[in-house]
Amino acid sequence: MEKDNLISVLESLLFVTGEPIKKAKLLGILGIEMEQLDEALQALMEKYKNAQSGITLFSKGEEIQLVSSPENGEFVEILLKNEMQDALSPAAMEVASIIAYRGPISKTEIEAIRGVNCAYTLRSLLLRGLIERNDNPGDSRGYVYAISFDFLKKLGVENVNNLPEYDILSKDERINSIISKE
Amino acid sequence: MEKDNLISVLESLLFVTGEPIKKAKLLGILGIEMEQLDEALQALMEKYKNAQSGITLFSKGEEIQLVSSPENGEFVEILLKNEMQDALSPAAMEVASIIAYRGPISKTEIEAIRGVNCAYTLRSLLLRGLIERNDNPGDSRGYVYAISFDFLKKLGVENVNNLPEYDILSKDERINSIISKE
Amino acid sequence: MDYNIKLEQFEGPLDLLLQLTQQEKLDITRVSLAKITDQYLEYIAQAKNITLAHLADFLTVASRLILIKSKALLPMLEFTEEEEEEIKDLEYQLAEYKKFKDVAVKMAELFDSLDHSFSRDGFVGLPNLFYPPKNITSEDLLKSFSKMLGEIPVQEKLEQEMIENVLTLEDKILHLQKTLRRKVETSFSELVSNAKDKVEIVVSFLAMLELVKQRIIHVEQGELFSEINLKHISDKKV
Repeated sequence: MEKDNLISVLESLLFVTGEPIKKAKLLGILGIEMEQLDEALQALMEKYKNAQSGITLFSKGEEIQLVSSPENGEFVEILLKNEMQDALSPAAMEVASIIAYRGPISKTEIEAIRGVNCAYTLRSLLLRGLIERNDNPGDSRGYVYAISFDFLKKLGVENVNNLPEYDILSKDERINSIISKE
Repeated sequence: MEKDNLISVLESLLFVTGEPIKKAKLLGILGIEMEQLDEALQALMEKYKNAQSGITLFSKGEEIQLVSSPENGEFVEILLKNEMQDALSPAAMEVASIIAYRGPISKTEIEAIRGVNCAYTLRSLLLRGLIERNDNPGDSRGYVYAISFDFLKKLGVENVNNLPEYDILSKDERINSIISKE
Repeated sequence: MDYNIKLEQFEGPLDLLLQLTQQEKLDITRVSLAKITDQYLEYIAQAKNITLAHLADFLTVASRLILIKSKALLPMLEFTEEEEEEIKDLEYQLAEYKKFKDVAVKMAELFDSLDHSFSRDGFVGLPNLFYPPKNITSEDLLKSFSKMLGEIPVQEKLEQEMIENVLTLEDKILHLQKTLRRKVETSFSELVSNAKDKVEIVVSFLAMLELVKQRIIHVEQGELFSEINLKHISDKKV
């Protein structure tokens, strides 16, 4: 497939899917390698940087999703007549932030940072779809929490890497220092 | 609104709508005249003529709609087939089973039982015709979900009452206690 | 010194500590932690919203603060390696928590602004057809439903425990006072004979110290680790 063509097909697929889609799934449909896909995604992203674009590409781990540009949120809100959702409490925002910067992260690890139990906050964030819960690969009885696409959309941030001070906050100095000691 | 800006907002609005939308409705949201709208639509159409575009503008009378480019139809077909024939994820299976044994049941109740947001899972089950959505007799703004007749037939069951252990499981106290709390 | 400055509601011991240092316009150092130790202890003694489950977290931090404070008062005091480690832990935790508390404010601004993105529903306009997964049986539904049911009681029990454990230091103080009024004399081991866990023993101990401070009771201990006897100061008339 030619590159222009690939970008076009990719855009069609993302447009039709609507929901987040795994990159691996796209590889199968398109019959290409990850390298080509990443290149095409890069080109698509460039295209959306144009001032006229009302669409943009969000990504989270191995998933991507086409969404409306955050700067047009005000107008889209009028069209969709979304019911105003309650603001998040400061505590819930802290927990969501820890998950955004440090996720996937277990409940124990979140509580170690906050110094307090957060079972209820996690539950309310899960019910609102702002975070996701997955099985913990390191502990079969436990879960790990990660931020959801819906949370990124609310923030209008296309990728966790673009969160304020991501480079500093995403690193746990202690874990890093242990690694560097070895 | 500047022209670039208008094109971008217009694209965002058409992107999220999905369904065909009346031009008059857009005028109201954007606060512009028909002439400006037509000009912006023209510009959008030009933009989609680019070889890289996987989206195109479809208009019929006073209604317009964004659709995926017809030349990519072949790939969209494959995507569709994949999505629709996939096995259900454990999460989707769980939601389907709750709806089977406890339906008709509201989204809020399903979410209370599972502890996580189910909007996406419900949409995908609906799309595949595995469940159906009806007005909630107890809440005029809400819906209740039930297993679809087609799905029951596929399972070889005439009626939910014939699901294995239905009499016991459909009345389980653990679920009642959660639902009554919400 | 007047400690009765009202703080905003705090969430957990680290939040309380951070708010106290900020109120005093202090950086997070050992010197400043030593300075606010008394205020911290005062707060947890008064707080009505600390449940017993949370109290354990508050007390862990309290014990570390007391260590820091005693070193500030008695410079010759040497920390053991373990104590030094605990204090470093606390300092590290505070610094970590502060980062997220600060960034959460910026995140809230993003979250509350109008600049949201929206997605579209998938496969719009698809004909209403039936697309079942292959090979699905009613046994699969049964399995999935039963598994989900099996996971419910665990969650329920946890919530129950949280509710039952709403027991504050103030409750304990009242309980202790009542016991002593009734019996005039008792021992610490008798007081905590019904304690459900370590936390409750620590709370009882704190409550006892508080009552000593308020000169409501009198305590005696013959030697280190021996029985503590408590006596109500009955002739205390106001």
